[in-house]
Amino acid sequence: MINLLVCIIVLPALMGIISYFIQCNGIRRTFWLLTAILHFLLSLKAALMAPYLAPTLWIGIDALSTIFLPLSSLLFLMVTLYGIGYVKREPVEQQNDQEIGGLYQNTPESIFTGSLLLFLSAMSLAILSQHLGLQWMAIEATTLSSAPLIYYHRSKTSLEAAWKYLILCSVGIAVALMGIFFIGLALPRGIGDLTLSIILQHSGQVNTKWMEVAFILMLVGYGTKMGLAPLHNWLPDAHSEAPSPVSALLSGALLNCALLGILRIQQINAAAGMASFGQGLMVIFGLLSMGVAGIFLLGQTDYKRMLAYSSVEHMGIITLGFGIGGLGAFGALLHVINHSLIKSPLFMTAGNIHSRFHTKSALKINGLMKVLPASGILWLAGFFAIVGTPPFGSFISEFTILFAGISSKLWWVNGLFGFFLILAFIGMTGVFLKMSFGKTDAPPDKEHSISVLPAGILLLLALVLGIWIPGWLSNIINLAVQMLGNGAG
Amino acid sequence: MHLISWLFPLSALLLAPLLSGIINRVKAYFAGRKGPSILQLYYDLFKLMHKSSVYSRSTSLVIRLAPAVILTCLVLACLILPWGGFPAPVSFAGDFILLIYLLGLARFATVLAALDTGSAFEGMGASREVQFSAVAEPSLLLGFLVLIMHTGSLGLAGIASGITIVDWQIAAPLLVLVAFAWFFIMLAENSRMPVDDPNTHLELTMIHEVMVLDYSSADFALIQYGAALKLWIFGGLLVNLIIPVKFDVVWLQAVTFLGGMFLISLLIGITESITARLKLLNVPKVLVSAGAFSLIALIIKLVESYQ
Amino acid sequence: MNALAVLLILSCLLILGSSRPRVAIQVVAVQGIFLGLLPILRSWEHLTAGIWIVGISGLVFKGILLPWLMQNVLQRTGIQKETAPYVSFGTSLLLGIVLLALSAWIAVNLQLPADASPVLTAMAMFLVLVGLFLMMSRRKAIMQTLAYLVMENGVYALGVSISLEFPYLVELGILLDIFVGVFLMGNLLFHLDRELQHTDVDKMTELSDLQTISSEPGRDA
Amino acid sequence: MELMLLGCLLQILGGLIALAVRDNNKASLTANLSVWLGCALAAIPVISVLSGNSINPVRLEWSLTGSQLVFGLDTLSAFFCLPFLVISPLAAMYGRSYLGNPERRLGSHWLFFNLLVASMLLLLTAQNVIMFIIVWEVMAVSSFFLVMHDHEQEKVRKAGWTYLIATHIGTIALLVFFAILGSETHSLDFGGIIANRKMIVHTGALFVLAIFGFGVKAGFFPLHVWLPEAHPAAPSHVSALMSGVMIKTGIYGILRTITLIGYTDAYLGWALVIIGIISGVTGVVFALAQHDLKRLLAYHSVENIGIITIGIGVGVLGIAWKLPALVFLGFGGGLLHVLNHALFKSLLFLGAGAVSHGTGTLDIELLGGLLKKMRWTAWTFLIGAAAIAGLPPFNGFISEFYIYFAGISGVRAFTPGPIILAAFVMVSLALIGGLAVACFSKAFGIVFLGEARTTKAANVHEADLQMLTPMVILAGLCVLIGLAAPLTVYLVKAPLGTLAGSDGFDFTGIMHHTRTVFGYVALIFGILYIISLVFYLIKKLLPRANQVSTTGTWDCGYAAPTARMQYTASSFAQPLTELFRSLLRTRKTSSRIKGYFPANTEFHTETPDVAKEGIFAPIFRLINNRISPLRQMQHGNLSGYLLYIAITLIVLLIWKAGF
Repeated sequence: MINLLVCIIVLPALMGIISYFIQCNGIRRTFWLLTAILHFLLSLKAALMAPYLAPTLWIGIDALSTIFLPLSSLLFLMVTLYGIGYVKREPVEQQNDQEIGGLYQNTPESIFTGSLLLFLSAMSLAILSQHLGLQWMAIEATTLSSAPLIYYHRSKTSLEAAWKYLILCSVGIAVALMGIFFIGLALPRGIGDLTLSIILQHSGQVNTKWMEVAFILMLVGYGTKMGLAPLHNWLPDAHSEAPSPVSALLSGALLNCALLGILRIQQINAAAGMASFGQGLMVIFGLLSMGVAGIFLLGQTDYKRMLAYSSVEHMGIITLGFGIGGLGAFGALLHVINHSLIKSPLFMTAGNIHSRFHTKSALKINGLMKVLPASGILWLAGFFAIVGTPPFGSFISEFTILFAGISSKLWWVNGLFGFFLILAFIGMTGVFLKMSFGKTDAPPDKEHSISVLPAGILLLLALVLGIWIPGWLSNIINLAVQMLGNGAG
Repeated sequence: MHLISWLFPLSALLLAPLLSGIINRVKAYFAGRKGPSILQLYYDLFKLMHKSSVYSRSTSLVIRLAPAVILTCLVLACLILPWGGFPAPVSFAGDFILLIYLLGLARFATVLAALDTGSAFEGMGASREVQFSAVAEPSLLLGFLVLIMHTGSLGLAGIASGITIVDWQIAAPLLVLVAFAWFFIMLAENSRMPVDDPNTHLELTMIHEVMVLDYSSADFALIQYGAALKLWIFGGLLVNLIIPVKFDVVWLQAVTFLGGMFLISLLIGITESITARLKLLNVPKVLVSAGAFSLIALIIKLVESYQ
Repeated sequence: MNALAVLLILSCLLILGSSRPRVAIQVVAVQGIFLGLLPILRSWEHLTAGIWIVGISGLVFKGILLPWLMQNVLQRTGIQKETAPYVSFGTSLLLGIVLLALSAWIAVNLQLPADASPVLTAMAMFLVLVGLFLMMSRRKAIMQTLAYLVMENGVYALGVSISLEFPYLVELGILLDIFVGVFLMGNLLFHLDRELQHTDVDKMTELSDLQTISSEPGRDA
Repeated sequence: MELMLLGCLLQILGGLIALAVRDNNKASLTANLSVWLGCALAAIPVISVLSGNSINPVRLEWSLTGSQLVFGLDTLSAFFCLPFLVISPLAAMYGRSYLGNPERRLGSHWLFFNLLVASMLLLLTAQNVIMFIIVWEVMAVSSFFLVMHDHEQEKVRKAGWTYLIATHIGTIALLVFFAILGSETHSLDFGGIIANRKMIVHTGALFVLAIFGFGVKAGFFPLHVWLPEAHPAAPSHVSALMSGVMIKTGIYGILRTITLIGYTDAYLGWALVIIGIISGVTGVVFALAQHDLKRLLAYHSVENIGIITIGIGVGVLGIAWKLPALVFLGFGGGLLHVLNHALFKSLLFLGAGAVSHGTGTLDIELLGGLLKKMRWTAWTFLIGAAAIAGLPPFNGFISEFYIYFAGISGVRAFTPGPIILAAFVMVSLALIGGLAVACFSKAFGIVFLGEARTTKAANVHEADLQMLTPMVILAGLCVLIGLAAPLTVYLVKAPLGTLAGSDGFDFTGIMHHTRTVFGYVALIFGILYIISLVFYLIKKLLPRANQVSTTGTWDCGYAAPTARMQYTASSFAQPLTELFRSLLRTRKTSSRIKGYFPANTEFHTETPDVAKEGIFAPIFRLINNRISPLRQMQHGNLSGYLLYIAITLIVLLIWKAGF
């Protein structure tokens, strides 16, 4: 069955390369859509067969990947649906951006589509790889394939964002590579293999000190990519400058890949009996990220940046959940899903808003509910979802993390957790309410169903997750939590 | 016994207008005048009953209904008021709260009727009325609390019969404090000097009188009569407190009580003659002081019971 | 081998003290060649085909392809020299010495196993630190790319020094990643030059939250 | 029980249909019908529980909590259902006519309205922590959307913002509260929590969180800041529902907490009494200073919540001191006031709605003389005003009497605690009562009596039948409860079984006693109606009763009086607001008078909320000032960002790995 997994990785890569050379927009878009659908189906199949797929040398699907793979694939499919409409709307010729005050011209669609498919391939590889080196490679590949996507608009600011993204993530990833070397160092002599299963086999005999160094290096390295404060600085720039479908993917899928990198080493840590070392650091980074996000969410007026900071916040929540461990890890994995299901539609909706108003400043937007009724509803629903209002799934996951924290008697952590949630909430409320309501003279727009439907589907899923968590899902999450060690930090 | 207890409210209804007559005579005496007849208010009421009504164009049904409501409240309050050792026709635990709230309803009706005329003067009077009563009520209730603690009874009947000469011997300071507080509240609630001058002629300085400027004929009669009843009720409360002599014999008790009422009207007359009007701004302070008297009594009582 | 390490260290100092990107590219090329030789030299006694592949591919990528790429970018953009770095060249050199001492201390402190070379480790650490430092202290975007290369060289050297070998596929993948990364950086550099008429990193501060945050949160809701 | 859930489902369904229906009239009608029908269905189990039957809870398997989802009704929740079931249909009926048929579609409004009603009912039946919070938030969000109905006005948006943030902060406190509760008892079911309540360690922290979290919704001072913003902003029937009913869920939450955790000691009771007194007094004082009719009413909600809380505090103290009279009368008064306040506050808000519907303004100073044209609105409003001021012969007096009575009935225990309590309760209630009379004299007097101050007020029209019917029904209930006072002891007896059932109190004696007392009270009320009528009729029989002449109001001889010269609401309240000026901090703006014959001058007062201006705004400012320097972090310079990475790495390596 290895072929299935290889297909999942290779298919989009091949299609991506082909897409670079297809000149006809229609054919390429069909290609794109077909790939997305196929990839999603294959991922689903892989996920369903996951327990029966024995781990092979480098690629395999375990409980963690079973959670991440279909999620990313689903997001990609939805982004594809949305994105096809998006690129259709985007003009090819050079145009003037009043906000930045400069001319810009979009990247040719073929490069965009190609990079996007390569990006998908890299993400799939990052999720499926069972070898630390291979995973590193894949995560770096996600950076590389997404940099052109961020630079899609080819404006001054998007160039700046792409540059910062590339440099910071490359540095981070280099640090992570050092971390991988240290894992090799920590393993008993003569092993020299960084396949996950082999490391786990020998986890009893690792050198603790080097393992700690390795963990720190990898946490900082992948943490940069994941957007943990204070390493997150590329994130608001990149997410706000990227075209909306890309932002949706970056936030919903890419960050998860980096998170998976950290989880892998935490898995090793746990197997080596050092789970609490990693957890302590994760609690700190989690809170720090939430705090920093809160600082920038309060009073934020750029709605795309606000969404980006919200991603930082939620990555913080997730990291905190893993740091608490046990039930917290359960909540964190659940939150990974919820965050992806909510943040992506928000970015998509932000895209709709931006193409109607041509501004990123919330101060200049009023009465969304009237002007763009469908997007307005999605925007508000997404708001309530992202701040963890029941019955959206994010509430359940946040409550689980809080519950776990309180059960572990981490009073300070919980206090700060609550405080930061409030900070972020206050910050985001201002922007969302300002935009959604109010008086406006702009005439209402009829929206294309393709630009709102994908977001709607994702949000609906998030809503379902708040009311009903299917048994198989909680089983898989439980399995994944066991992989990360049961110890409550 | 049952029938007899109905006699007392009846006598209140009959004798209440007499109080203002006595007060006015005392004041006249102090001023070196002869003064009006003791029955003057009866004459006035009779005369008003036979006049035709004049209503302001601004008014509505409210001002026509108000006198009836006000008088009803006061009549009902009389039904609750005990006469020393004799319980009122209606007496139950916590009845003093109902008494106070009946007075409150009467005040509400008075104030609304005043506002019904749309006159700035009457509005001003109403405003003052609600201000003073809002401060006076807690003080009055604090006094009750002291008496409840002292007598261990939750109803007016128990309180009234519970205060005996012995109590005045052992707990005089407490009772004096409460009595003093109540006396002042009585003056305030009944628009007497030093809070309000019932004989003033300047609308700007009135409280109660300005609220009833627009009444005429029977309405005014009811209002005047109600005012007399209100004075009677407060007087009665005070008499129950300061005349500790309680008899089982009806006529002895009646005489004692009526004597007490006479005494109270003398006291009011004297007070009115020898004091000057307070600045309106100072009235709340004095009312709060009255509350403070009761509070001091309460604290003393608490400390005592703790020993 | 130790001599190689010393040469690498010296090359770093050269980059630290130089203001011209052209010189830096040449030095990086030399570094790449040395690094390609490193694994071959290190396992001279029992050389396998794998090590040959790793060494040669490293040499080709790091010593030839990447510098060529950078040279190309340099020519296309016509960047001349780093004029006013955040940290002056003299101070940079001085700091370089401090960093060297630091990396030596780290290498000693790591309590490496017997088969790892402390000198090589120290050198690798030094390369990484210098790379990081250069990135922070230089204004020209091209210098940052070069610094990134230096840093990657260091990481590579670290891998060699603690005798860690990846499977060839992964090894090649890593090299390819770096290559593509630098290619992209070069590409962006070109765009930078065209769009902004400069490649100064400190002028790229358009994106920050200093303007987008209103001083009174919520008042505008 | 199934009937109740069915009712709720029906309401939600009705809302959804209303959303889908294009025609406003049909949407309103659908929503109305579903609310009525749902409430009627729900009423069956509620009445059954209150009359002493117990109902089997509905248990559903639910994957989320790993446990069952339990919906049940005990006497406490059934009692709270009563006002919900009465007010919701009436508010819906009123709203149908109040909203009319504007250009915009009303579907979403009705969806949220029905959601609010259904979620409130579900909240009362939820016996699982997760379900409780979910419904709690649904309630908050749907009411938020209802508040935002007129979101084109900036005032409304601001109110919505305040409300959303306040309620969310409260929810977070509740999340922490339930998380602690759940983790210490290892159960997320109310039943399980009660069974394991001995394992609770942090009782104090739990109560603080509960009082904070539920207090935000209930509107305890100083957590009430959203109330005076949100209630005026919402359409009147929504204000009625929110103020009359929704804020009571906060009280329900606190009572539920008490039953979940079991009692602690007297501290909780004292805390509640003090909170109640503070809320009560500040609420009414702030109400006095308001010019906006609905804002004034909103502050009265704070006051009445205060009174309810005093009652509950007395009840808790009664349990702590083992005094059944205090328990019965305290809890009974609090609970009855919950019901009563729902009736008269909804009535008043509906009345205010009729005023704003008829005149287009709620500024008291611009109104006047409405009684002449809005006869029904005015008289029902008057009944509501008298009731809320606690005046006989209406229902407000009854519940306040309970609490007074509770206060004094502990006096005979001859220990200092009850006596101090009695003093607290009596003085505060008397003060609140006196001020409330003042406030409603002002509200009713200035709005409905005298002459119309503006053309707006002069051109007023009476509300239509659909708006009047709910008001008349509510007014009728206010009168009825006043007259049926002795029967209320049976009404409040039922929930006491849940609240204090396990403490082995015998309430027979005090119940009998209370019933007797209220028998007298009701008798007096009856007589009051009759004698008033008699007096009124007697006047008609007088010799010259039929000779009536009309003239102008006595004006002290002034030549040209106008309606503008009437006493204003501000002037009316001025002596009292002056008395409390240190609390109110009223802002006065006036233009200086120049010359000997000044022409136009103006004077304006505004009383902002002291909690908002004095507590929350400074906290906000402080936080913002503290963190704004930190925003320099995102300066845009890449070198700096790299430095962060390096520093993070170095710090971690030194700190954790011991380099």
